[in-house]
Amino acid sequence: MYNEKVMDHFQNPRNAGEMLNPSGVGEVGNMKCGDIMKIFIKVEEGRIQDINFLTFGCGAAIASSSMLTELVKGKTLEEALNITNMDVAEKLGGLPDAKLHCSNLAADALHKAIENYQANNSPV
Amino acid sequence: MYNEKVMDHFQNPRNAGEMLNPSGVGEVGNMKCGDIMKIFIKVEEGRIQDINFLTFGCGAAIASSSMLTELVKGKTLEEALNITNMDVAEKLGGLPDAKLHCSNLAADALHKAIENYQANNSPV
Amino acid sequence: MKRIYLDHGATTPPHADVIEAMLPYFRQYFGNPSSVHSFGREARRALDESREKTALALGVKPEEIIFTSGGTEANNLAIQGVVEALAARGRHVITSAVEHHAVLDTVKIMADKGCSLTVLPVDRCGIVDPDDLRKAIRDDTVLVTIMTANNEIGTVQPVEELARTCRDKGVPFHTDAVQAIGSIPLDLRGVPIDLLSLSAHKFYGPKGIGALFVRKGTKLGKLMFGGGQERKMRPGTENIPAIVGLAKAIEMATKDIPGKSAAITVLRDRLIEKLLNEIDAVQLNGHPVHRLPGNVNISVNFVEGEGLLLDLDLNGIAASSGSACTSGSLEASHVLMACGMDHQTAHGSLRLTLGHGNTLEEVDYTVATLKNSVDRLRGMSSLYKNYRRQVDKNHAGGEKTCTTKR
Amino acid sequence: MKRIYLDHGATTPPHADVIEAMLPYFRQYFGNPSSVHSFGREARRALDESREKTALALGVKPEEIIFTSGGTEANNLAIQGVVEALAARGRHVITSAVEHHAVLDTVKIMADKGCSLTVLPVDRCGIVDPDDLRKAIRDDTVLVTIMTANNEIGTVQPVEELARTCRDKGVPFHTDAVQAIGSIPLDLRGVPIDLLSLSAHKFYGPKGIGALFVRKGTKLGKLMFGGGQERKMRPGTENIPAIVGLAKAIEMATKDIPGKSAAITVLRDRLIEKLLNEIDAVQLNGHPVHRLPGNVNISVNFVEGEGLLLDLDLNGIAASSGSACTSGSLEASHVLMACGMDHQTAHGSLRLTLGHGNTLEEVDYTVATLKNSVDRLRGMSSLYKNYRRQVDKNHAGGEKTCTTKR
Ligand SMILES: Cc1ncc(COP(=O)(O)O)c(C=O)c1O
Ligand SMILES: Cc1ncc(COP(=O)(O)O)c(C=O)c1O
Repeated sequence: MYNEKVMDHFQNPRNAGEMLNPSGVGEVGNMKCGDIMKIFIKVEEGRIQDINFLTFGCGAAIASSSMLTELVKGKTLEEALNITNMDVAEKLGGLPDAKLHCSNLAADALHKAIENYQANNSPV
Repeated sequence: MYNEKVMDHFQNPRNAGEMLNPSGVGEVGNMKCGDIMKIFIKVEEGRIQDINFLTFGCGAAIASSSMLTELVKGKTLEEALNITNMDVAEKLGGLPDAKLHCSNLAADALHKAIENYQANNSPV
Repeated sequence: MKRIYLDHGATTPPHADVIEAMLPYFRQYFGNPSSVHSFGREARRALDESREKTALALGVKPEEIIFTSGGTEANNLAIQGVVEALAARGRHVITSAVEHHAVLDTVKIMADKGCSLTVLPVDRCGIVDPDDLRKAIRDDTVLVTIMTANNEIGTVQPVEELARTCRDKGVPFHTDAVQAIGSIPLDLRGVPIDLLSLSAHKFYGPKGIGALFVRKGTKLGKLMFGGGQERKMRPGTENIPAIVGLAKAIEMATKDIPGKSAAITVLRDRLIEKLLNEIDAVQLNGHPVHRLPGNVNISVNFVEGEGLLLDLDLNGIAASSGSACTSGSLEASHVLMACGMDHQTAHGSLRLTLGHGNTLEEVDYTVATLKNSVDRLRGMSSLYKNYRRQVDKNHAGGEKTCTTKR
Repeated sequence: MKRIYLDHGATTPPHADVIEAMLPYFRQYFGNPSSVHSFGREARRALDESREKTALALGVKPEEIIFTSGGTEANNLAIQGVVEALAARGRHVITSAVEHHAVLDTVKIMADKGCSLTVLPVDRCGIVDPDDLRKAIRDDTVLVTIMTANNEIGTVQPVEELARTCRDKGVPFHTDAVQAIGSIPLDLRGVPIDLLSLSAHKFYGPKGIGALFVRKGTKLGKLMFGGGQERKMRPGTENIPAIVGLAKAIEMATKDIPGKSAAITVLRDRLIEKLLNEIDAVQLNGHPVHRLPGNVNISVNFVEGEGLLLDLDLNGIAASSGSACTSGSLEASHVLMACGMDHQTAHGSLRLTLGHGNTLEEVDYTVATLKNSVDRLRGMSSLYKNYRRQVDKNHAGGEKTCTTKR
């Protein structure tokens, strides 16, 4: 069903876990689909210095979360905002059609985390 | 499909062939069904001294013609008239259902042959 | 890596004796039973004998068996066939909320085409209440179709009572017994079931062959038209090797069901006990008692079932989440939802279905493997983190099995 | 007694390589392709590869193949499916008078349910005239279904011309190619056939498995409802061993058709020649040239076909009279009647269908055996006596083959 790269990220997820005192947090998904992703970022000097995820979801959801964190670490916020769900799927070498819709939302969660960070740090 | 007795009569039909100068002849069947039976009888002193058949038809038609001739030989006309198609089928140890309707008409042909004989020999 | 097959609900390995019985019909005895010659007669004899064996195993008459291409066709033939045959009498059909898609989708299509449809609810354990059925039957009811045993949660329905209710009201009763054959004793002599579907690959027979039992006198239309095979009810050259395989398999499967079922129940109950005791926040789905001897279905809270499946598979263990047939879809199982489960819990469901080849060691290895997987996946799950915070505060703990009247 | 199989039109012995290819899928690889685990993936791979092989053999795309339980189901799915899908556009269906019952009975049922039906005639050789088709197509025509090659008399239709006629008018064209696969080359890349039925047991594959080719864009309804298998068009657990067998068989059957067909044609033509020359009052049925390489169909005047069959069988030779599938009925073949034959001649029909295993010796032995049987049966036949009397008077002699424009 999944290719080797996806299985690698599923088996050895990068940056899984909770982050204490994140700069921003984003969560997407809904229970009906059965996929919920939460992304934590630590931002320093306009760059994503650290990133973590917590995901309730299928293999594709976990692998795409993991792949996203790897893609994003060290990038500027602007660069990070340009990353799409499709980029993540592509980097994984593709996902089954049925999984593209529901389980491939990690980039959305990241964008929410960045928005959250920006909202927290916007001049009042 | 057929039992051994039927197959025996099909393979070794008794009294097959044409009869020269018969006392009576009867024919039944139709081409649509694909079965046509012709019975020839030689009657002497009220008894069927000899009997022959010619049959165009399936295995059941040939076997029942053959069995009928065996049943009838030597019988009085009255006895012969009592023989039914079902008697013939029974003596053969049974025939497939599909064959009972169309191919098991030898007794009918016999009855026609007797009628034919009686018509020929009725007082004018 | 040694592999462990715990997905007997999806399909079973054909028994060696079944394969052995089929082989001559691929090789020497390849004739078409409609042919009058010796090759045809050999095939015809095999067909007749197989029909007799199958009928004997069910306690019915040979002429009441129609061979089909599987359980799906049997269900479709029963439902579409009865609805068509009785169209003049009425158009109301009754089914349950936990049927297999081969029944549920078919009755829904019948509804689209003008039937009215009642879908009976089930209790939290998946049981249909015969009282509900009694109340639902109307003057224009032409068919009741309720499965014998559920493919996902293993719940066994009170079919005998359901069948009697229908017979009392003169309504034909069909049951999808695809999961039940070989697991629970069924003697149709005493039970007023009018139509029953079965599929050989669920009881150690070959795929692509099934049967519909149709009690004498039951009116039935057809799905397909053509030759005169199966007493004109199901045309097409008969699949002789598979039919021989089905007959051999059902003969074996229905021999000493209590003995074989007891052996599997031991494994099942150990598996259930260990899962519930050794893993946090796990619950058993389906009925604790009225359940198929080989079926274990649990919800592992706060993780999604597919992740568990993948981890198990990486360790050589074959399991399923919901029905294998529906695993292409992303929606939570309609069966679990019908039992009143929330989406989260339904998504965490895992089905382990035991068969004759499984051992105690396999059960223990599976529990250990699953425990590791659950730990790993919960470590990544936001839902579990929230739950632990709650539990640590409140010492909360849910029910481990469903509650039911029966 | 050595047996001689001359009934390849009824069914063929599965090739040893086909059986070999299937066996692992009964034994090791028994999984359900819908399962996500390794057993399921093995089955899925076999399914995907088999679909690719089958598509390749026909020159089509894998996603245009729907596996079915045989030719009958494929024909039913095509006809019922298109009629349902295009109900809004019209309800006129066109077929020919010489179709197999799986087509003829199905279109007749469609007619009973409100379709209007045109049954095209055939000439004395069994050929449909494309001009007749052109004239029969109306604005409300939704389907034309005409077989590629006839199962009884072996006549091969001008399918390419028929298909083009339909394409020109925008009407879907279905062909029952059950008898044609492996006997005549068919590359669907160049021929505008929209739907095509096939059945594995007619080309040295297993029984109980077939396929419907459905060209992309063709609208099709369903016969059965249930799981999502076969892109939702044909639910039910896939019959993996049989599908693997079908794929292997079609791969082998479509390799070097000209070469294999030439070899069989040699036997066929010798058989025809000897029969016509050595037996009195025999005629060839079907087209002398546009005919399946293995098909011989003769009418032996003044005897009934079953008697010949029985005599041949007693001598170890398996043949058929009309189609094996219709041999349960007592009526003369609708195919021979459609060719303008009278009842008597139709009842005397005998079909000998050659296959890869047959030899020249077998052909010669068959002719000799048949000659004895004909003599014996004619000795008992009143019709023959009459005929001889006529002939002896008139030196009459009928045509030995049909005449045709083509
Ligand atoms: C309860 C039930 N009914 C019907 C079916 C369909 O059977 P088949 O796949 O043999 O068509 C299945 C299995 O998939 C089942 O579990
Ligand atoms: C021309 C033709 N169509 C359809 C069929 C039906 O195929 P099956 O018996 O595989 O369903 C046959 C064979 O019986 C046939 O010869």
